Amino acid sequence: MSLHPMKLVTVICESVLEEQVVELLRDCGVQGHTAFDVRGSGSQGLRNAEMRECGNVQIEVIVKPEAASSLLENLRAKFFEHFAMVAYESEVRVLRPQKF
Amino acid sequence: MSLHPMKLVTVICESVLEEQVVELLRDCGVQGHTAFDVRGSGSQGLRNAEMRECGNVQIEVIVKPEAASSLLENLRAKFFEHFAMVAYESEVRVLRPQKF
Amino acid sequence: MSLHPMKLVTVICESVLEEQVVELLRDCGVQGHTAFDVRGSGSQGLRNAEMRECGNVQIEVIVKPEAASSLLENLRAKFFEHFAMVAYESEVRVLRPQKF
Amino acid sequence: MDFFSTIESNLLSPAVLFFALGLFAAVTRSDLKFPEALYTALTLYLLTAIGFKGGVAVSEAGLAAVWQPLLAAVGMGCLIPLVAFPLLRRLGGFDQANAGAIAAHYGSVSAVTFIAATNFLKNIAVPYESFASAFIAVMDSPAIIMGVMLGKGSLSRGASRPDQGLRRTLRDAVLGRGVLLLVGSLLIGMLSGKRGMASVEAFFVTPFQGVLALFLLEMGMVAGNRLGDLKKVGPFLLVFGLAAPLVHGSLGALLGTLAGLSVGGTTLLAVLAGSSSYIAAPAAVRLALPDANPAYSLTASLGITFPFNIVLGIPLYFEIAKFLHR
Amino acid sequence: MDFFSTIESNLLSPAVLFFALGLFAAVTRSDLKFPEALYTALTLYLLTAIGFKGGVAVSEAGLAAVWQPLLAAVGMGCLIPLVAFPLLRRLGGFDQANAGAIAAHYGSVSAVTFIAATNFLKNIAVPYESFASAFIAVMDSPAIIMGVMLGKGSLSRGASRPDQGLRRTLRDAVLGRGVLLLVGSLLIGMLSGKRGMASVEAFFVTPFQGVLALFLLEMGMVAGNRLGDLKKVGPFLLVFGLAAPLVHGSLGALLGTLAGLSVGGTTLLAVLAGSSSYIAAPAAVRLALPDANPAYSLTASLGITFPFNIVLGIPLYFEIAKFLHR
Amino acid sequence: MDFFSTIESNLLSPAVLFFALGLFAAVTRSDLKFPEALYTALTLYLLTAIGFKGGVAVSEAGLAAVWQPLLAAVGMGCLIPLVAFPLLRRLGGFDQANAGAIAAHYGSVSAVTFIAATNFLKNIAVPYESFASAFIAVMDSPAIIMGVMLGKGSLSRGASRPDQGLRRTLRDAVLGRGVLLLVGSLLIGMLSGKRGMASVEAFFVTPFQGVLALFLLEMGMVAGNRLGDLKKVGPFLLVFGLAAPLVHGSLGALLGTLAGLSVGGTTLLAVLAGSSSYIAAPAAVRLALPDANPAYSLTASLGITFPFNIVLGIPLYFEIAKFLHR
Ligand SMILES: Nc1ncnc2c1ncn2[C@@H]1O[C@H](COP(=O)(O)O)[C@@H](O)[C@H]1O
Ligand SMILES: Nc1ncnc2c1ncn2[C@@H]1O[C@H](COP(=O)(O)O)[C@@H](O)[C@H]1O
Ligand SMILES: Nc1ncnc2c1ncn2[C@@H]1O[C@H](COP(=O)(O)O)[C@@H](O)[C@H]1O
Ligand code: NA
Ligand code: NA
Ligand code: NA
Repeated sequence: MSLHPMKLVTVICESVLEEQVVELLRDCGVQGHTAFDVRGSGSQGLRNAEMRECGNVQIEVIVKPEAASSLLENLRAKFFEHFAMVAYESEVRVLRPQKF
Repeated sequence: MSLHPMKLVTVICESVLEEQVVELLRDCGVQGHTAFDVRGSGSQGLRNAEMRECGNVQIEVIVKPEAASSLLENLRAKFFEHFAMVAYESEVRVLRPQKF
Repeated sequence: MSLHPMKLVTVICESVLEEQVVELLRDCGVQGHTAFDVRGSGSQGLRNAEMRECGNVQIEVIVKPEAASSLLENLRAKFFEHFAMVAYESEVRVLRPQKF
Repeated sequence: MDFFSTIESNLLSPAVLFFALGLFAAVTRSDLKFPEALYTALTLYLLTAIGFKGGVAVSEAGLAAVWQPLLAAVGMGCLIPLVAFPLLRRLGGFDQANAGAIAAHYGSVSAVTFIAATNFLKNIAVPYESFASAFIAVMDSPAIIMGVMLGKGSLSRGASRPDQGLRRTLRDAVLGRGVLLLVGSLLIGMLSGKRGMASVEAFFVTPFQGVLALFLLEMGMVAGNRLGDLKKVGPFLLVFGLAAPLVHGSLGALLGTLAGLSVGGTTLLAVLAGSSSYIAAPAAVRLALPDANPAYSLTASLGITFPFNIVLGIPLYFEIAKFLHR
Repeated sequence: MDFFSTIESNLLSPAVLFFALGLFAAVTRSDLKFPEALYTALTLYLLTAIGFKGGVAVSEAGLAAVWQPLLAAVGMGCLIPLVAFPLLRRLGGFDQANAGAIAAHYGSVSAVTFIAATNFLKNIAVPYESFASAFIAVMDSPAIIMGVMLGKGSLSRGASRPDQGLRRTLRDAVLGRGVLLLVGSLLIGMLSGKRGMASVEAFFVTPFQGVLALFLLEMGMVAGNRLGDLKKVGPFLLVFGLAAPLVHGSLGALLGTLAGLSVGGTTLLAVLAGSSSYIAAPAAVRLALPDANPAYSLTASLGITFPFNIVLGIPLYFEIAKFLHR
Repeated sequence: MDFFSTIESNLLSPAVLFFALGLFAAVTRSDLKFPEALYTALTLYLLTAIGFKGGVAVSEAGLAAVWQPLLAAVGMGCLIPLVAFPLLRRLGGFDQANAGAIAAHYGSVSAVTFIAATNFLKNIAVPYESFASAFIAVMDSPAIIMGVMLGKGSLSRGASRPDQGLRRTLRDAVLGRGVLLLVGSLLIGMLSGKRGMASVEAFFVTPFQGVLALFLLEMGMVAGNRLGDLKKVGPFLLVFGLAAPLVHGSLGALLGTLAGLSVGGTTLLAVLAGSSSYIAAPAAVRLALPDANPAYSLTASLGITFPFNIVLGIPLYFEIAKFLHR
């Protein structure tokens, strides 16, 4: 069995953005994603999950190493100015690289 | 204080598999795990969390570096053919290595 | 666009500790955090999310590389003796380093 | 009341209208969304309430009056997969696993469709055996076991090799949450009887119709989200999703009549036979027949058969029952 | 009953007291917390129930009796942002986006405040048009669209460049879950009428007051958690959060009187005009006007105007309505 | 009605039967599972409803009639940890922290056991003081504070060093969600009285028994999941979990009789004394006594004492109360 290096891009943003972020992922040619609701704090204050309108969501995507930085760049360009958002990449090693 | 390198193995799969994956982890000698419900999309289409029957779960386990690839191999052998599943490993550094 | 190396510190602990962990983060000068409810097993047995009193929470924080180990050390000193807790760090690369 | 006015009365019930609203929300991609916990809570409530009510009714009617129709219901649960499987294999061209999975879904029943049918009968003032909800509790397990065995070829090939997965299937079919809740609440209803009912009626009975309406809003969204998959599953499954309920429902009506049920009770058994599962079957079948693609069984169940039954099937089964009782 | 005893009766209602308990829990940082799924479930229930009840009432009263007050309500939804926007711009010094966002929130309505007001009227035995809850369903969309257009400058600058975001805003304003649930349930109520009501009354009507009380416990916590932001938003917004409801409410009372509503109905229209949204508006406005800081609109809505209306505003609007009807 | 028929009537109530179903589901490892949000929502509802009902009853009875039994209840809350602690230390061999933690749990009360007891009394037609649910609201805080101080040795060693953690404990004991909801709703009930009750009765009172039954299904599962830990905690805790409720319950019955309560009211105070907490105590104690192993206190509370009380304890306390009132 061999493992293949990939990038995991993680985005934490306001729940209202989930649909738009997923759309952007699709536009960037990403094949899948995983999302879950989180709560958190940051420069824009506390975001507890009580009201969905003010909630946070964490979105994780595995992409080919070369695709990660353009994806992050697109996220930055589209959302960073106006919205609470944190985005980062890290290294992972997957089975079945053809999936991603 | 010293940190010890370990592997974090992440599995994203259908909720109905959670019990079986956790069993397999135990059979592989893994000491603990963490799980949470997620939603996502992939080659098998959208899996929103609305109905538990069609939900997704993310399972994370910290294991000794040398144990990671055999664990992934076992997961692959048992589940990859039939089920929606994504699995990857990454490097982490823990306190208290004896725990894992 | 340039990415900046940071550390992601992950803490998995009993839900009753969330408030205290977040306080400690703030005392260590960390600017933000993300948290979500998880279930899991470990040396202290099964912790399913059914009763909030016995639940688990996962807390993730991005910090400057040099801050990670002192943060972990503080967590260890304050909680490890008495509470179910797992903590580890990993490498990530973020946009906008000034945020963290 | 003639056929069309019964259909109209069905279509204008809050339950069906909320279902339509859910469909609309899904199709227009509104941000309306039920949290998973609410879906689960509503399911829990509905299954518990149905089982309990059925149990109290059984304790009132006495087992003597009940065992025959109950046996007919169990028979239906076994029979339908046997009818559906060869059709799916030969006409539909499905492989063994997928045919077994779909057969298990259609042998199982939809509790929500059943309740919609009891509402329908109440609306048009047709009486029915109140122990009928006990049927729901006994049809799923045999159907799932039958469908899974067909899907695994255990029936045709005989038990040549010791099948380890079968034990798990049996467990899932009997202890899966759907069946456990229904059978458990049924027994609770039988044991605590009228006096038990008096204490919990205001929770399990009085607000029931309203809860169902809210749940159908959610089911409308779930079904609507499945509509996109209709193209993928192909024309055969679409036809099957409309024809199977009619065939199974007619069988159910026949058996119900033979078992001595009233027109109302016969309608309800037909509705159960014609309905297909999306609570008990999916989880059990997914684990037992991993090679079956859940998109087929769920899309047919939720995207075609469920709406069809809610909107048109129920009045049709009633007409069939009336015809057989003439 | 004089002014102070109506206030007292309002303050000692379970709903208002539970709101106070929630405030207390938030301020003392108790570990009391509603799961998000429960918040969403309660919202779903309340909106569906209000819409449905309003719809049944409309079907009873007949459209002829309803269209005029309904038009007045739509007018209010359009008018209030136009009144609030210049105030926020000039006196408050807010930039265009923030002024538009806040204006959209105040043009929209708070369903919970509305119900608290109907309770208040029931308590002091003042009758009102039962179709009044239909108003809620029609005020949010125009207000959100108006506020967003003001915030984007689409109104002043004309449609010089094709605005791609506007389509999304329109969709969010009309298909956002708040409006969809209200309008959808209203239509369901109208279509299924009295007979539909009979079947679901025990869920959507009878326990309603109690559910509201529980929800207000949660709203108290949400509002209490916002109190900390009060310092940040500055004194103008504090004054605005108290003065705007009075101005808008008086406008609403005037229009209601002109549209021929009774004292009770006029009070309710005034309450809607004076209330501000925290369900429909936030999500739609956040996406349409991303430069607006949600802290402003939500803190004013939830931290100032909502508590003010629940505690003092409602009896005040009633006095104004009485005065105008003299 | 003799002893065995009261036991039988208790065992065949829907609440106890649903508890048994939950136990069964856990033991057979069914996939039945309550979402955490539902558990929290049911807890919220039950605590709010109990507090509110108690408050209305207090406002009806007048403080004059209530203060004496209430004082007895507070006394019980302080007394039980003092009784249990030395037993746990000496006979059980527990260290200070664990003994204090368990003592705090047993001094605190189980609201659900209390309600099951009121059902039991209703079933066998024994009247009781309706303000009795006010007792629940006042026993937890003193018991938790007492248990924590014992567990920290603050009582024996005196306040030698300024204990920073104690402030937090006090806060948690008084503002923890369990106590806050109970006391808050009690006050709301007292303030809004009969008129408030009229408006929210259909939510907080009528469906209550049914909600409790559903909650006991969940509690059965939670208790069943704890059964596996029974082996680990050792035989002493098993004996303690059965004997302590009897000792504490008898004490409660004695004090209740002395405080002038009726047989019914005495039974209820005994039930509270004999019951142990799994809502208020765990969280507060976990933070205040981190060295205590929660497996001990929770397994004893949930796995032994709770089922024992639900099934056998309640009729026993009733017999004791009858005996003392002869
Ligand atoms: N340092 C951090 N570590 C982890 N998560 C963070 C951090 N800063 C912000 N976040 C998350 O990102 C969201 C938006 O951040 P912000 O834009 O800074 O308010 C917050 O609500 C948190 O959930
Ligand atoms: N590229 C990806 N990045 C992150 N998560 C993914 C990705 N692809 C699939 N997943 C997750 O894995 C699940 C199963 O994937 P699949 O088998 O491709 O349908 C999906 O529902 C997602 O939650
Ligand atoms: N090896 C592991 N991998 C992932 N999560 C773990 C692991 N061990 C423990 N945990 C998590 O940390 C929590 C506390 O662990 P423990 O203190 O070992 O009981 C558990 O409930 C799990 O959620
Ligand atoms: Na069927
Ligand atoms: Na308004
Ligand atoms: Na006690």
